[in-house]
Amino acid sequence: MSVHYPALVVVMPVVAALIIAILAWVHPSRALPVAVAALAAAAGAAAMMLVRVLAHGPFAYHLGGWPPPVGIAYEIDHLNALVLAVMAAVALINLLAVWPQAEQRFAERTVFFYALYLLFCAGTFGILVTGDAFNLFVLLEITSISGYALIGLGRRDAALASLNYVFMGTIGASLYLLGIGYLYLVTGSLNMADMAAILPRIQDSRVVTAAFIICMTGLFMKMALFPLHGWLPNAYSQAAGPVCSLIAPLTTKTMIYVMVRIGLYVFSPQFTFGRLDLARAMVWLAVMAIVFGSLTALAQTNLRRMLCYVVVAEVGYMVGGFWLGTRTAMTGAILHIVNDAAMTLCVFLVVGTIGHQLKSDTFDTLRGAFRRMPWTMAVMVVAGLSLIGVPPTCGFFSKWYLLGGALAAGHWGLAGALVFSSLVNTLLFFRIFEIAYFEPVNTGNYGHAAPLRYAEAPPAMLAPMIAAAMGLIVLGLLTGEIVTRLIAPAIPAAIP
Amino acid sequence: MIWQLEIIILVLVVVCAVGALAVRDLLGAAILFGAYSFLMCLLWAIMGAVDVAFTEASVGAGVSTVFFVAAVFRTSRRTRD
Amino acid sequence: MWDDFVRLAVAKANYWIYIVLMCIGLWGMIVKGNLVKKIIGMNILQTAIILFYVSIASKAGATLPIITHHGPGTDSIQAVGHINPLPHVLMLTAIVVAVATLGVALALAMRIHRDYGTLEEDELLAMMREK
Amino acid sequence: MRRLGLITAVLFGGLLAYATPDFPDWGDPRSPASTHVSPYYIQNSLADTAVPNIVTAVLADYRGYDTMFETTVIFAAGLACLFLLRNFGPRAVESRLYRHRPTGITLRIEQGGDLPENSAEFERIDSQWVPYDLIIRCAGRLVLPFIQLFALYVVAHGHHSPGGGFQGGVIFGAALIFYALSHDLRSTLGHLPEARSLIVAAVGVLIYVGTGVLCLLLGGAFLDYAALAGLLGVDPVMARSHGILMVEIGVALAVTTVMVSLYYYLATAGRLDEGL
Repeated sequence: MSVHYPALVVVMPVVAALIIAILAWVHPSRALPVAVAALAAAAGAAAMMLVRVLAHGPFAYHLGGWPPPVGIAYEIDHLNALVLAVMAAVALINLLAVWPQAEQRFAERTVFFYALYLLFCAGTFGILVTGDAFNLFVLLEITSISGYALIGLGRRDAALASLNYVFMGTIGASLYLLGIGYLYLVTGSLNMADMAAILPRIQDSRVVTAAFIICMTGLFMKMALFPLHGWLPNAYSQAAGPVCSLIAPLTTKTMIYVMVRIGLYVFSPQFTFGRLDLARAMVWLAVMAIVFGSLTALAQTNLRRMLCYVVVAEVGYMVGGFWLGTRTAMTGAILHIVNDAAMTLCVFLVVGTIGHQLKSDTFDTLRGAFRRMPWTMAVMVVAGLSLIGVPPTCGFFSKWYLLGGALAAGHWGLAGALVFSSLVNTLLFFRIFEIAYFEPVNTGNYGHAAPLRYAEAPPAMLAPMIAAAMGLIVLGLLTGEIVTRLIAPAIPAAIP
Repeated sequence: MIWQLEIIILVLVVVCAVGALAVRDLLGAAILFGAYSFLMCLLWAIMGAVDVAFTEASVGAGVSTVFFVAAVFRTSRRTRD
Repeated sequence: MWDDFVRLAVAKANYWIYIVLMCIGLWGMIVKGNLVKKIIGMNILQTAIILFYVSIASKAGATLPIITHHGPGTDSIQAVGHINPLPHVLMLTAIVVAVATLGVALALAMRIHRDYGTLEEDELLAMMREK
Repeated sequence: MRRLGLITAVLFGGLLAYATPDFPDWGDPRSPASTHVSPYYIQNSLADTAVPNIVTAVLADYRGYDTMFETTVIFAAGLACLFLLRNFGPRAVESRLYRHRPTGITLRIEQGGDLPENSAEFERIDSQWVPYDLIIRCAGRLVLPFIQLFALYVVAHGHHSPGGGFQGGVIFGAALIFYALSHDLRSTLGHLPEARSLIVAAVGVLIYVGTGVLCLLLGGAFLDYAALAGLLGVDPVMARSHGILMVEIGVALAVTTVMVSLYYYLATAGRLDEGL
């Protein structure tokens, strides 16, 4: 059975989603155990694949038994084994943490929420392991469609935000599909490795250049890189809490992974960083994304909206690190994909819990939160420190690599932006801590002090959240291992 | 493969696409979109993509149009552009 | 010069039309204020891409990708004699994806209409600002 | 916004036009797209799978995994519409309209009033009832069986002619939608209730995924139908052909029911009471 893990990791959530869709009409209460079991099994399979890659190196799985250029192949290597393991864990932890909220929030719809959740996860896992460019598009659409539905049933303006996301997402996916069509036109293949073998021979064709630009533009739309980020803040801040802490860690990070995969393994690094002089412009775009995201985050009065702009800035980190095209910066960017997924999970879980327990997520409601929800706020502190970049949390290490890479490449703009963003994050989070710890609790309408209710989340929600916070520190402590054993072999030798 | 026919269809496809976006009545736009899909399906049939044409005839010209009409019926026909 | 241009225009006629359609779809999605119009634009965009793929597949002088003679003698099947089937397969999937997206988009549009009573983008934005 | 749209469209068109001169000519049989992988399909699909329609062979076997997710996408769309539109709350019971058949008098029964639904003389009608739809009804009744039969033919004959599970499923779904349009939504819901429809959709996708898992359990790769040879008692080539038929049936079931469900939700805005 162990050879089948690459297929199973994607198929198990799909099967569970189908079973849940049937159970919904018969035994709605059995849906949750099925969902948890499927995600746990998928996470287990992902972990086993990581172990196998560490022990024996990359391996492939031929779906339908057809070898690659003819059939579809899943290719597991150091890069996607690492990202997959973390994403699977994120999806599992999030489900464990949010199900009580979801049952309250969605009522009769909860069962379908689980089914869509699983389909979303299946799509994401599939994107991470697939070695076929068109298969990636299909999986991308699974993820998108379930994502649109999940976001669409959120707060007041959620449907509009979601429809905007539909438009942007569809343009992005269509552009990706068109780019793949261009590549198919000149290579005749859809398999990524096969394309990579053919492309160096025809690099000078205008079609290849156009394909590269179209593909990347599509991915930039999907990952919400400034100035194509328009859909993200609305969609994430309007989504319901349980949905937000699923989609925020997975969507943008997966798209950045796809960018890395396409940029390094379909097009050669020489092409990506050398052919078009695009790399330099992209780094500056990333710098603008970081500065814009940070400054806008500073102007927000709503916790969730503020974090959305922090996400926009974080996308800039990874894009900037990738397009610098040096080994250190690339290491930082890949490490940050993983770390950012974990950090985003953590903060959005906290915000979701605060929103659920205190019924609001403006800064004002945070007054006295440290006394009302000590454990939740402790998790918030860990996540905040990680986003700022304080050791030993994982955020510090990826930022360190990114900063080192920027300085070594002599790109002062990116280095400056990284430092600036860290400072802004410090400001943002210490402002939250200050409000939550020091500011007096709101006085009631008639001058009475409102009673300070203890509003800590139930243990069922708290435990996964604390596990996620521990995960941040564990990831930080494991940085050395991850970098030397997983990321170093994943970066092609052609990168200086 | 009569090339005159193909050119006519190509032109009509573009006309229907522009028409579907330009018409100031959503029901009309939905119907024009159906016509667009159907012409597209003819084009593909001419080009030998019979399976694709078949699918587009049933999906694009058939079911999609019904969905559009249903949505317009349940929302509003009015549009300002 | 002119001959070159004509040759280019005729030899790639379908490719030019698909570019025109894609631009129309994209333009419609950005410029049109009505949400249903935007959804129509989105569909035109997707259909244009399908046209592009189908154009890739065509081969001059080839027949349908269905093998008509049965039994032994399958060795004689020539690849040049049949249209490339792979893009057709991909586009079947793309059509399905398009109709799925259409369904979800229309469902969202109906929710919006239920909440706000309008589908015009500027009116929606004005309402959002008011609240 | 207008200017932005125009500029984007023109820029984008410019990029595409820039690349077009480097395309292989339209219909050029020597283009890379026609010479690298696709000849394999054309030359070997009959020998590998015993399916003359190459598109079906590639769709359901060589790239069957894509098609599995294509079906899942459709299923996800059905779920998404249900999730977004379905009214779960207590159904807002407005007044109902009943028509007395012999006299043609219409009664409005307010909430709380009682009238047996199955009364022989009264029929429930939609609020926008069209009185003389006799022709549409009869024509519908006449055409429907043939459409459905054709849909089944398309599913079953997808191996040899254009068509297959998806097309057949859409046609069958369209037939049911046509029934709902020519009669009314309640009678369609009577034949295919919402819950049954979605369960069948899930079962359809499960047939597809289950075939894949079965292959896996029998020792092949996921969706490697050749592994079914022992179970079906045929040689691996025929096993592939049968495997394709199995998944096509799954696709047809899923697509039919999802199309109908999408119509249910979109046409009633999630209330599932009155159709178009």
